[in-house]
Amino acid sequence: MSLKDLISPFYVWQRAFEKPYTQKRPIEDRPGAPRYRGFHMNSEECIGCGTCESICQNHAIDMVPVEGLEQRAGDSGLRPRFDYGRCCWCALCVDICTTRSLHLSNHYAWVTEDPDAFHFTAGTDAMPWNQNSLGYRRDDDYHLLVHDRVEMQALSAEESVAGFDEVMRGYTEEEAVLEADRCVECGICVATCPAHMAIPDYIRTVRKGDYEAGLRLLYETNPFSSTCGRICTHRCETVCVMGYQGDPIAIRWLKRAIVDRVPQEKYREILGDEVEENGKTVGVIGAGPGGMSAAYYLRRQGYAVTVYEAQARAGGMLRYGVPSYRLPDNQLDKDLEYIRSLGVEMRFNTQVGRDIPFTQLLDEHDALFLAVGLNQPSALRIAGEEHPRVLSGLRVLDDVASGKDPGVGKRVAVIGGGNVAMDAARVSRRLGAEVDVLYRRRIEDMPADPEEIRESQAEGCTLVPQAIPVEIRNASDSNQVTIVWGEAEMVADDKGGRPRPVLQEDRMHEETYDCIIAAIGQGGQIDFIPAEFRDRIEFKWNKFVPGDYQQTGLEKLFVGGDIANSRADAISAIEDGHHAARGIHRFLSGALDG
Amino acid sequence: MDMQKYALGPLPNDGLSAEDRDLFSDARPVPYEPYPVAVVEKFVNWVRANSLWLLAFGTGCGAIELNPLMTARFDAYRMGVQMRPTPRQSSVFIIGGYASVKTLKRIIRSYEQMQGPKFVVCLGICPINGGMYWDSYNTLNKFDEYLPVDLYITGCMPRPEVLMAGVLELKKKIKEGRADGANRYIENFEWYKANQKRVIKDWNMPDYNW
Amino acid sequence: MFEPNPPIDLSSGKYLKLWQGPQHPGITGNMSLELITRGDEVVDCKTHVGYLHRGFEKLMERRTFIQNFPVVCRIAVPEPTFNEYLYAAVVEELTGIESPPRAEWIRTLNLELMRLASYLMWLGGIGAAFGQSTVYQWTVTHRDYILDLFEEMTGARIYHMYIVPGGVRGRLPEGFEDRCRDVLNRVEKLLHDVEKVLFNNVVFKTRTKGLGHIPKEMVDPYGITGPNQRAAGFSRDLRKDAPYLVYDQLEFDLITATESDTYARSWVRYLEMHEGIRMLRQCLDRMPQDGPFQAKMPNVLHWEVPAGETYIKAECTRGEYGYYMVTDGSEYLRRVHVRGPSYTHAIALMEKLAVGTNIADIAGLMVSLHTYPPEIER
Amino acid sequence: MNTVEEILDFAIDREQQAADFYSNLAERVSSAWMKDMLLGFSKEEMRHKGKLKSVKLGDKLLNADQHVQDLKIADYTVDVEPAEDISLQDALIVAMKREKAAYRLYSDMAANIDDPELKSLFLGLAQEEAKHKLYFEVQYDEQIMRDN
Repeated sequence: MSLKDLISPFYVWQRAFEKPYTQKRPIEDRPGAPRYRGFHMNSEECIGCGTCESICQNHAIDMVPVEGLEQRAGDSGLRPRFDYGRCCWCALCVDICTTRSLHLSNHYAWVTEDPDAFHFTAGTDAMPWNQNSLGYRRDDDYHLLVHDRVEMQALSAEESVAGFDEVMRGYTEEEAVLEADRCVECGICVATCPAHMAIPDYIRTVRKGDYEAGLRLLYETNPFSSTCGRICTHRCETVCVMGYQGDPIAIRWLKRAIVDRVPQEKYREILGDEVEENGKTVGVIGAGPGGMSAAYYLRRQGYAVTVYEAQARAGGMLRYGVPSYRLPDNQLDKDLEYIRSLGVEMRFNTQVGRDIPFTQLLDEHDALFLAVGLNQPSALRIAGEEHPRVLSGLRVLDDVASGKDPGVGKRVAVIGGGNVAMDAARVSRRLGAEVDVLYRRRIEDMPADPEEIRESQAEGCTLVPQAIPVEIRNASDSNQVTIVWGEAEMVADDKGGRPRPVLQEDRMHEETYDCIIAAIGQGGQIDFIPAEFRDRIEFKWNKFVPGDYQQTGLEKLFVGGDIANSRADAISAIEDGHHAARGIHRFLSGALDG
Repeated sequence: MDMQKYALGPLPNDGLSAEDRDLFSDARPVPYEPYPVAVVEKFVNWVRANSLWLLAFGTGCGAIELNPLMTARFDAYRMGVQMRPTPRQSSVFIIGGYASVKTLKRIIRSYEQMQGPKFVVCLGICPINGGMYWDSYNTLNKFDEYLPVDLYITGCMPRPEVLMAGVLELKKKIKEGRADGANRYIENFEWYKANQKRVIKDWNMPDYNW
Repeated sequence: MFEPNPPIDLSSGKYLKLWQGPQHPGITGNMSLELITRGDEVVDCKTHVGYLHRGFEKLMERRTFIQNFPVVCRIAVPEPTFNEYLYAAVVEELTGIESPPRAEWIRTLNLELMRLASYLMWLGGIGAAFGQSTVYQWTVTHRDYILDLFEEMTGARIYHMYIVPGGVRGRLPEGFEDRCRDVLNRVEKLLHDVEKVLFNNVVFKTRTKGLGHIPKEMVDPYGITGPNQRAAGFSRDLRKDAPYLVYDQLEFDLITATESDTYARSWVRYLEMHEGIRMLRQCLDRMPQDGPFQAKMPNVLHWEVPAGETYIKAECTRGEYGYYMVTDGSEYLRRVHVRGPSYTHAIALMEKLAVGTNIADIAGLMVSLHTYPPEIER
Repeated sequence: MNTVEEILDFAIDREQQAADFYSNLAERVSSAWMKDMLLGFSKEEMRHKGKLKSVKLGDKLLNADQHVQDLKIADYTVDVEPAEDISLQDALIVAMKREKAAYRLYSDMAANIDDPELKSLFLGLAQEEAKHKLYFEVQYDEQIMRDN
């Protein structure tokens, strides 16, 4: 023991003269740091995907329905409800939030005597910290999800325009797994898919490499998987939650990834081909996606199904309207072959009304499903349209599909902005023509799929927006045709419809082409339905208005596809067919009121 | 008050061996009765609220924030709070987060040894609804099934500031005469005991630790 | 040394059995010691744990890899960051993900800050255990200043949940370096004061010198690591011997002592705090200011870690801290084992060291081993 | 036609004629869905008639200088004959053109009259017809030119 050891401790007194450590008013003076992980807040961007719920290891988050939310596409109507008897403020929910709507405030004080009081729905319940502007947010450079899509190998524009080879080459197995891995399995897409396919589930099978299970899942809701894996309008991807901060999951390509890996020969083995006949017969009018989908699900339930098709081959618009660089024939056949292999009887070249009367079908079958589609191109109805060099887009595609040369010439004007117009333009490019696409509205108003527009531009089609054709004239060369078109100004629609183009008569143009392809839209044809049934069937404009389960007022008649819905795409037709098959089954087993 | 209810006879002390049984009291606890004159009771409550002695028993990870709370920076002493080493001298039992089954036995023992008026404050999420360890086989999810809780402070960890807010809230509650957890315990004694014995398999202590 | 303590006949009436803890202010954390005493001398000691057992290793088997990262930090309450780092390192090792250099620097800064905070709390503990409560008041407050830094950097005071597999969760906030330097200066100044008040204190010296002597030959058989080991004359430190993160780029000295008693262990830790401050200053000066702080990650929601097993260790405040993990290629780990130094120090070693000491010194002896009961039991 | 009464009666009569035109055509058409639609057009004209009747009883007519959007679709479509096998597209063209003709008629009448009160009445009627034309033009835009 030294003297120093005795004296040294008294040094403690020196600190007595320093500023005290004590916080005067700690609760008021010490708010949480700007990055503090305090209580939860949720902004309006939340779409209730529930990813926060699935990552929470404490089950502190429940997705609950909230009253009075604005109805939005891709919004589940659920919001996260927090249990502060569970939450550990790890903020994984914030990091994973697909819309970045969820974040934390820097508020941290909540004291009460009731253990059941620590529950609230973030964003909709009034909480004292809702106005806090500080608190934890996900850093921009920090990700728990993969935001960039795995791009698919594709032909270059030069390669693709040189022929009718399929442009998109499909994912390799590795690419498919990587892309499938991005899915958060929220299921928002399922509600938006017209066929309500089990999207997260089949994506999971891709991730696991279990393509057979994937195929079985696909066929639960969609017997055109190979087709839809290529040309589906993929409404699912427009609402995909991964699209809020990056690219949506390539759901369509992942579907294709499954079917591309299952050879045709294995379909019957994987999906089964057992059918237990139930002795009832159903007629299907139209062998397009709607009709064949109904035929598939009816056949599965044991009905004897006969399909009546006016054309020589099945597939409808998929065969005659979609060019083979988007959907090769053999892929469509893959889908159709399996359906036919279950014992569906096909009557080709049989147009109802011409070759066989409608009433006969009605008598012969226990129920009928009608899905004849829209195959009548709308006329331009402007002066001079009867010119022989004015072709319809559907006819051009039909010719190409049947191996004929539509004879479009070297310089082509396509009128329209839908998928048919894009197909006609791209087909014409492949036939060696220079193509101008005249469209009445702006490019962003085009109803064609965005990638169709993008690819047609890449392939060298010139898009001329806001161009309204007003007259067609003879050109000096009789093999040519001249079109007069005027520029358009867009005016807003007061009633909330899409903006309308208005012709500017002082800005007219004249141009001569080898041919003009009109693809402004199409209508249907159901004149074969005798007048006596008309009053029992409901129509709006030129479409059927079906009731529950696609049933019409004529009890035995079920309708679907483009002629009965406003969406006019393959996947909607497929769902109509599936839905009608369920309806017919209920009807014929007495469960559906007539 | 209906004393009939508490005249159920001596505690059975089933868990003790025959020779040990003589060593422990088998008396039942009796609820606290407020002073008949309201003003007096109010005054007494005011006194109680301003002298809260915490039992120094770090039952779970919540104890980590009690160190700053009781030291210079946050200095809860100025609010009339101080740590005591033994339950006999303490009036506030802080359940610092999760309570495991083994600790629960000691918690019950310590709580019952505390002299009234006594209060229980739960820190953190675990005693509220299981929190981080909601699926653990060894921790309790809802603590109020085992002991009466007067106040909950959520957070993981709750900051010392919230603990201070909790102390203020507890004081308020005591002054208003609403902090009646101890009475709740005695009034629902059989229910609490049944719950406690459900999880504590080796019950080898008296039914009430006087 | 390896024989069990001699049996004691309690019925002889010469001995008294005393339970220290779990409810006892002199006990670190929630554990208890069963002491047999003769007079005020401890003749036998048994340690009892299990009061804080939550079954972490089992809980982790039920959670996905990302969900485990908030769980692990709660294993060692006063020192969560080492768990975060080790868990991240184990997962990175098994998946082959490499965290970017900037993240490595931030992690090192984080770990060293944690070490400093943990030591400050311990310094308060050793002071309080020997009656120097003023030191406790000072150090806990200064630890709080470090917690302020953590709050600013990570968003939380205690459970930071900041070191995530693949990197860290965010960049350092604006002006953090300056505030950090300021706190380091304050801590350094405090340490000099503590040296005068505690380490030169005749009471402290008298009571701690010779208390709880760990013979050199006991170190390896008992698995003693960290400062306890270095105080016994071994110059072993994983930061030097098997460098991880950026420790091979930092300059620091290994602190050793030979006396191996409570005072030596305290003094080693005291000097290590100075080394820590030195390392922290280097981190602040040399840390890269840009670049990514997170590796490219897969979708963590269904993150499958390839089958494998690995053991990764790091030098935590108390010694070697290790994670052993086995994976089977699924979204869940197959088995994890957390090896904490408190286990060996607080159970077997304590039972040996307590024999022959005074009851009053038991608390100080325990603190001098620097153990955390939540880490013993997990 | 020199009084407000007379003019309104004339207009009411014209709406009735239009309604009759559509319902007659509906009787003749063969297409299943055209019948429903033409009856719908007829009903629409009867609604217009009802509106004019209430104007006669004191309701306000459309303000003469209110702007009604002209999409100019009717201007450039060819004339079609209302035949038995009329299509939806042609039926809409017929309807647009009829409304356009009515609009012209009232506008011309307004141009040839000096009485400011009657002039504004004619202009108001013209605006009504312009609105009807817009309705059919919008339908044509939506139903027929979906892709254009």
